[in-house]
Amino acid sequence: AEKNLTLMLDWFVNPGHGPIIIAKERGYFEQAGLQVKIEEPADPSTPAKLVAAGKVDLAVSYQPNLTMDVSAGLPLIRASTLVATPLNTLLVLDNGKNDSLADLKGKKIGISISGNEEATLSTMLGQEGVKFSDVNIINVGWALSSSLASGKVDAIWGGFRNFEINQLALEGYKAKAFYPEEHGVPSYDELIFVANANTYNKEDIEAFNKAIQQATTYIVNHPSEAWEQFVAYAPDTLNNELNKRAWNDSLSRFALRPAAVDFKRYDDYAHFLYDHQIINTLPKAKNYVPTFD
Amino acid sequence: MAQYHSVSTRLSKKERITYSVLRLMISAAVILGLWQLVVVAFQMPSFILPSPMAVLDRLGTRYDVLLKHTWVTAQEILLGLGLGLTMGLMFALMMLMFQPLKRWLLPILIASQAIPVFAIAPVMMLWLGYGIASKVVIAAIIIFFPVTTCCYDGLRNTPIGYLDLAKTMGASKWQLLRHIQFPAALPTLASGIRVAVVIAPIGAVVGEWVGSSEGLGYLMLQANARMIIDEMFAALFILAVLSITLYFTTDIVLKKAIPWENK
Amino acid sequence: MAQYHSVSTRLSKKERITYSVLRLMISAAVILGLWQLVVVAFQMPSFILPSPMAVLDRLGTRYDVLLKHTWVTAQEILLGLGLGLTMGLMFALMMLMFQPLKRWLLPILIASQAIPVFAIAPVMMLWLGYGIASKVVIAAIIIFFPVTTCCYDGLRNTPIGYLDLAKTMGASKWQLLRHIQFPAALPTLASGIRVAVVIAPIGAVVGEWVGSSEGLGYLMLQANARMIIDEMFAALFILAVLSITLYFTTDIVLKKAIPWENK
Amino acid sequence: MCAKAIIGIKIRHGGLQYRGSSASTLAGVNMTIPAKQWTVLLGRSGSGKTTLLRYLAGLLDDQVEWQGEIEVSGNDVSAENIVLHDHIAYMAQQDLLLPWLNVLDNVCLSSRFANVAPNKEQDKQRALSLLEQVGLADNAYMTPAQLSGGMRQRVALARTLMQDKPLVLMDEPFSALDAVTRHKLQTLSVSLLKDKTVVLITHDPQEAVRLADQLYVLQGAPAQAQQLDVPESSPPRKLDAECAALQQAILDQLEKDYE
Amino acid sequence: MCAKAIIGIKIRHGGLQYRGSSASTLAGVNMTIPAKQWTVLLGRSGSGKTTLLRYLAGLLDDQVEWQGEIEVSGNDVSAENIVLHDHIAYMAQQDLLLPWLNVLDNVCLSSRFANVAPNKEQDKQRALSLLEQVGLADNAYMTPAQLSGGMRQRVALARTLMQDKPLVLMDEPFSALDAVTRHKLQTLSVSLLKDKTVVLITHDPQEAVRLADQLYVLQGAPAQAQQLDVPESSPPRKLDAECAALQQAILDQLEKDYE
Ligand SMILES: Nc1ncnc2c1ncn2[C@@H]1O[C@H](COP(=O)(O)OP(=O)(O)OP(=O)(O)O)[C@@H](O)[C@H]1O
Ligand SMILES: Nc1ncnc2c1ncn2[C@@H]1O[C@H](COP(=O)(O)OP(=O)(O)OP(=O)(O)O)[C@@H](O)[C@H]1O
Ligand SMILES: [Mg+2]
Ligand SMILES: [Mg+2]
Repeated sequence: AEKNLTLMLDWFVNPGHGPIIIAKERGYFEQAGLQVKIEEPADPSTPAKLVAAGKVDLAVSYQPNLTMDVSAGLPLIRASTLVATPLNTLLVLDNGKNDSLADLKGKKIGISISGNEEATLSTMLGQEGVKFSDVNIINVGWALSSSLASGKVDAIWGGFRNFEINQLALEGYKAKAFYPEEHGVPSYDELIFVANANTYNKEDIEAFNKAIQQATTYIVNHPSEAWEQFVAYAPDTLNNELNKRAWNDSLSRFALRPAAVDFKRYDDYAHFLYDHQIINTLPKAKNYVPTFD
Repeated sequence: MAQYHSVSTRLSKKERITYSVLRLMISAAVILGLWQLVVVAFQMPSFILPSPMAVLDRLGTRYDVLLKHTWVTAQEILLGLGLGLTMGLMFALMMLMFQPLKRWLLPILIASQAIPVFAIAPVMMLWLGYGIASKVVIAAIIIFFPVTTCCYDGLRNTPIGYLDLAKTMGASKWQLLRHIQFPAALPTLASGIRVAVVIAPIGAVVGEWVGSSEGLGYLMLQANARMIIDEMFAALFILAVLSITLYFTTDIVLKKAIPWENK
Repeated sequence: MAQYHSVSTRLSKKERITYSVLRLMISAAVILGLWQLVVVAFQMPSFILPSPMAVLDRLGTRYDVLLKHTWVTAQEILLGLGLGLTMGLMFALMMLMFQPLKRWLLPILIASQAIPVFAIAPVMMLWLGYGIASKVVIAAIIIFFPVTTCCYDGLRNTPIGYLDLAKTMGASKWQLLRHIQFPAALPTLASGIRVAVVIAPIGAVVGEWVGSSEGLGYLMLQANARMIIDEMFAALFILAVLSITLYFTTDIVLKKAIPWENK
Repeated sequence: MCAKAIIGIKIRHGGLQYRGSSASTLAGVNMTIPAKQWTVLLGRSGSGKTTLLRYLAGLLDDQVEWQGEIEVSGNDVSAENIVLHDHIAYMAQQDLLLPWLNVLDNVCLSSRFANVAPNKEQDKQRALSLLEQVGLADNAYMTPAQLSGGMRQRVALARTLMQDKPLVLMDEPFSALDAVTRHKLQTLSVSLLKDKTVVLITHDPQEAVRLADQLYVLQGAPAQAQQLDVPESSPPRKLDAECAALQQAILDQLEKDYE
Repeated sequence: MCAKAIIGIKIRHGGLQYRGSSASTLAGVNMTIPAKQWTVLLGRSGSGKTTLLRYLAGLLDDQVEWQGEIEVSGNDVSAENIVLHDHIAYMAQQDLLLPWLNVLDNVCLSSRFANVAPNKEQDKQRALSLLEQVGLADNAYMTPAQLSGGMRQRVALARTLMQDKPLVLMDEPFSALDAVTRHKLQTLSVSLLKDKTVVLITHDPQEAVRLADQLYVLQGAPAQAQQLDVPESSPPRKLDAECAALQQAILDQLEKDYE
């Protein structure tokens, strides 16, 4: 008998969700005995809440946010990893005006609020002697690329390296990226799956992880067939040049072993947040990062 | 001192319709022209404001996708209107029947208007899920305030003479409501419906933004995030056309249904 | 048949104010009670709908931060109201002065209402920057339609007798406008202002959501992202209180300024 | 059916006070409203004319305190047990035609509220013949908005006749009409209501003089009813010297009570 | 100042047609409006009374075609070159008091539109004395909403007097009032407007009989003016047999023109 699982993405379907879509399209979920229903929210903070409330079984979230959520008392655990590296970057236009982070002193940085930007940006800028209070932080919502391209801000934080860089390139702007993990921020998993700490079913998650791993393997082995199948999921919105480029840049980012656990990576990042007073209690990774096969 | 109709009302009906269609088309042309002018004059990059040509082009090439999503949104709007009107009418009836209730409910009404639907959307999602129900409810909530106030004002302000007359004819409370108060409230109700029809689409689109996998709002967000701004504007254009069509259709229907509206 | 006022109007003014403040407070208590009930009855997790107690607590501990952002949003609302009212009045005057213009402008007006501001808000940010200007403009646009229609209706429907009288007294077109048409339009204008005051805060907050670095909307986003939901609701609560206060203040001011409003 | 009932009323020491009001509106009112006659009530604005009429129509039962006696006499054996409210038709200054019904449906309005299921076809025939009597046979399927003020008030008259109640209460029914239309409608009403007991409120001394079998002026605060003599001739009267004199007398008397 | 000007008007073969209308409203109207007298216009609804008055007041210049002659005669040497519109005050059925001004400011309204800078203090004194003449000295600082219908129309009268124009055009100024108030206001108007040339429209034959120095009935389509004889006595007349007879005659004549 198949089990029904509801999976809520962090946002609308995009190439970062490749393994999920491929697992669904190629029937890996069914082979694992799962019937997975995919939902797409517009606000990335909703899915985790709904998992915590028991309304959906699994959700795509981010490692920093999981730590913040757990610290705030939400009953969540990490189930597996989707993308095992950071994707966030600090982007500037490659026009010679901002060649180093030090040049951003007194400038405007557009962000899409995710909760940990203060910690990350102050660390990155601090390495080059710029204080957080020396820059002007502006929430630009989802208009990251266009605010940068139109010159309304000098840098953007919150864009993904596989996505925004390509987007800007397509509009004819060359972007320069500063990677947080190269500027003093602990490395972390950008996209992870979370489940409810009290009600999660170990077998289901293991089956799910297996399907995701199969899909990732397929994608890595057959990138262009996988692209065709990915696009077939929602041709109305997925089939375009931007997604194609983003797809290619995502290939190397998918976690090859979704279930693999690295407590230290979680504890280091939690410390980082705690030190910057983003969270008031320090959760222990072993309490919210259970191991699955 | 009677106010006499202007010459235009003495035109035949057919002529009048032709004229207003013509006028609508010319207005549209003027708007498009201005838009193109802005694009050219300010050298707008296409990710800020695409040219109308690009948008029309998009409408042509993607009409099948756009139509599919339009149909979804249209359903949400219509169901939302149905629900909102029913709720508003019932609420107004309650306030009418239990007079003292009114003073307590008014602040709730205003608060319901003051809290952005966006903010309570997660709660709504939790209760209603990601299907059509949540969009319908959001559209209904957004029109609830104007509909309720209009219904209530209409029902409450029945000319006292009508009530006296019907009472001396032996009408019961229920007959008064059905034969006198309700029909007498229709003109005021109609203005509530006109407002509702203009804002209900906003509710549906906001609902789609909060979470959905189809509809014009979904399409717009998608297109926006992908910087395919001409597609976003195409969806926006359809939405505007949808709203305006809905408004004028409703207007015509209401005028036919309530011919005594403007004395 | 004259309609006689109910007993309540025969109370002294002071009593009436006391009563309505009392009623407001009881309503507030009822709303809070209902809220608590929902939380308990549906076992709402606190990260979706926190209990009123938690929110009030947050209000107490974070009042300084909240106040700072409230002040920003309040400024945006007030400036937006000012701009929107001015624009609406000018637009209405134009339609009045150049009658034929009206038929061309009406579709623009309805379209301006039909296009959700949300959708063009991001574009607006790119034009006007992320400062206060963009929020003011969004708030102004959102109130533009009701204000303009009310202004126009008011200016146009001056009783013809007033105009006749002033004309026989030798009034010029400009004097007619200033001494007759404008004051005669005030009551209708007032209902436009009442609506505007209720929806302007939504415009400001939407503007903040789309792009800003301060204000209640910004605070809400940030609290939401950090999962400090009680702070988000505290901001929401302040927003609702702000709207309601604005509404009742405006109502009182308008009643004082236009005592002849209700005959 | 009470079509054959004929009703007269005697009010003795009538007094009336609105609840929540500190002063009485009427006190010590003595009036005789004889069956099948026109009793006309005059009085300055606010003297309580409408109040008295609405009380008789049962529209004020929950808003006022009433003192005194109302004696209903009729040709019916059970006259004493009659519930007055059930035998009344009401006509006001406004025609009160419902704009969403056509003329015929407006005339038939009362059958919608009847306790017994109405005989539609029969009602319709009767309504049409009444419309013919008021001279509007051709307008039965028009909406009220298409009629002039005088025509509308004639429809209201037909509606009142349709109710076929022995007692007709009229609150300034002609005062919104111009002089000529008013004059014609007065004549018409007298002829069509000749079998009814009519109580008519008016502000117009000339109207009172033309139509009254009995003439009362409500005066003072709280108001009392004072009876005036009317010419011998039977209404509707032509204007002659006697009428003119009475009219002038009424004007002079009323002016005293004014401001 | 034209306070001392006295104006009479003769209309010869006057004809009038609304632009865009297919039929004339007035045709072949001959009327004499003598200086310092009351000329009363009667006629069925829609016969064109208001149209004629508004034309004389210059309110229809861009909406109608006028044919015929209007001769203005005055005591002034330059009477022929007079622009009629500048010498007119207008009173309508509604009192037209502006609700946002108090009584005194309403009376002084015309000075807001004056070409010369008004002398505020002097205007105020004059307005107050006029208010005293109409019996409202105590109400100068009230708002119109606080006054009764009769009081409001008296304020309108004071406002008209304040304009101090030789020709006063009145369109049913008393018809919204009850009979007694109307009677009192007629008397008051006659005494206060004794130096003015007055054109009065009315629907009420009794009013016409009481006030007319000249009596015209507009009749037919397009309407013509027909003159009727009035009693010898000077207005305001007491109601007597002669008046009653004339009134009945007018009613009979007007009824012919009705429906
Ligand atoms: N519901 C009410 N509550 C308290 N007082 C009332 C009420 N209705 C009427 N009155 C008072 O009763 C008095 C008589 O009013 P009513 O309407 O009967 O006068 P009327 O003679 O019909 O006047 P009009 O000639 O203006 O129609 C007035 O002083 C009025 O203020
Ligand atoms: N602006 C207009 N355009 C066309 N026809 C008009 C206009 N104004 C009035 N009329 C017509 O002119 C005729 C005379 O109207 P007017 O208002 O002068 O009548 P009246 O004698 O004053 O009627 P009442 O007694 O009802 O006041 C009417 O048939 C009316 O329809
Ligand atoms: Mg009355
Ligand atoms: Mg007229």
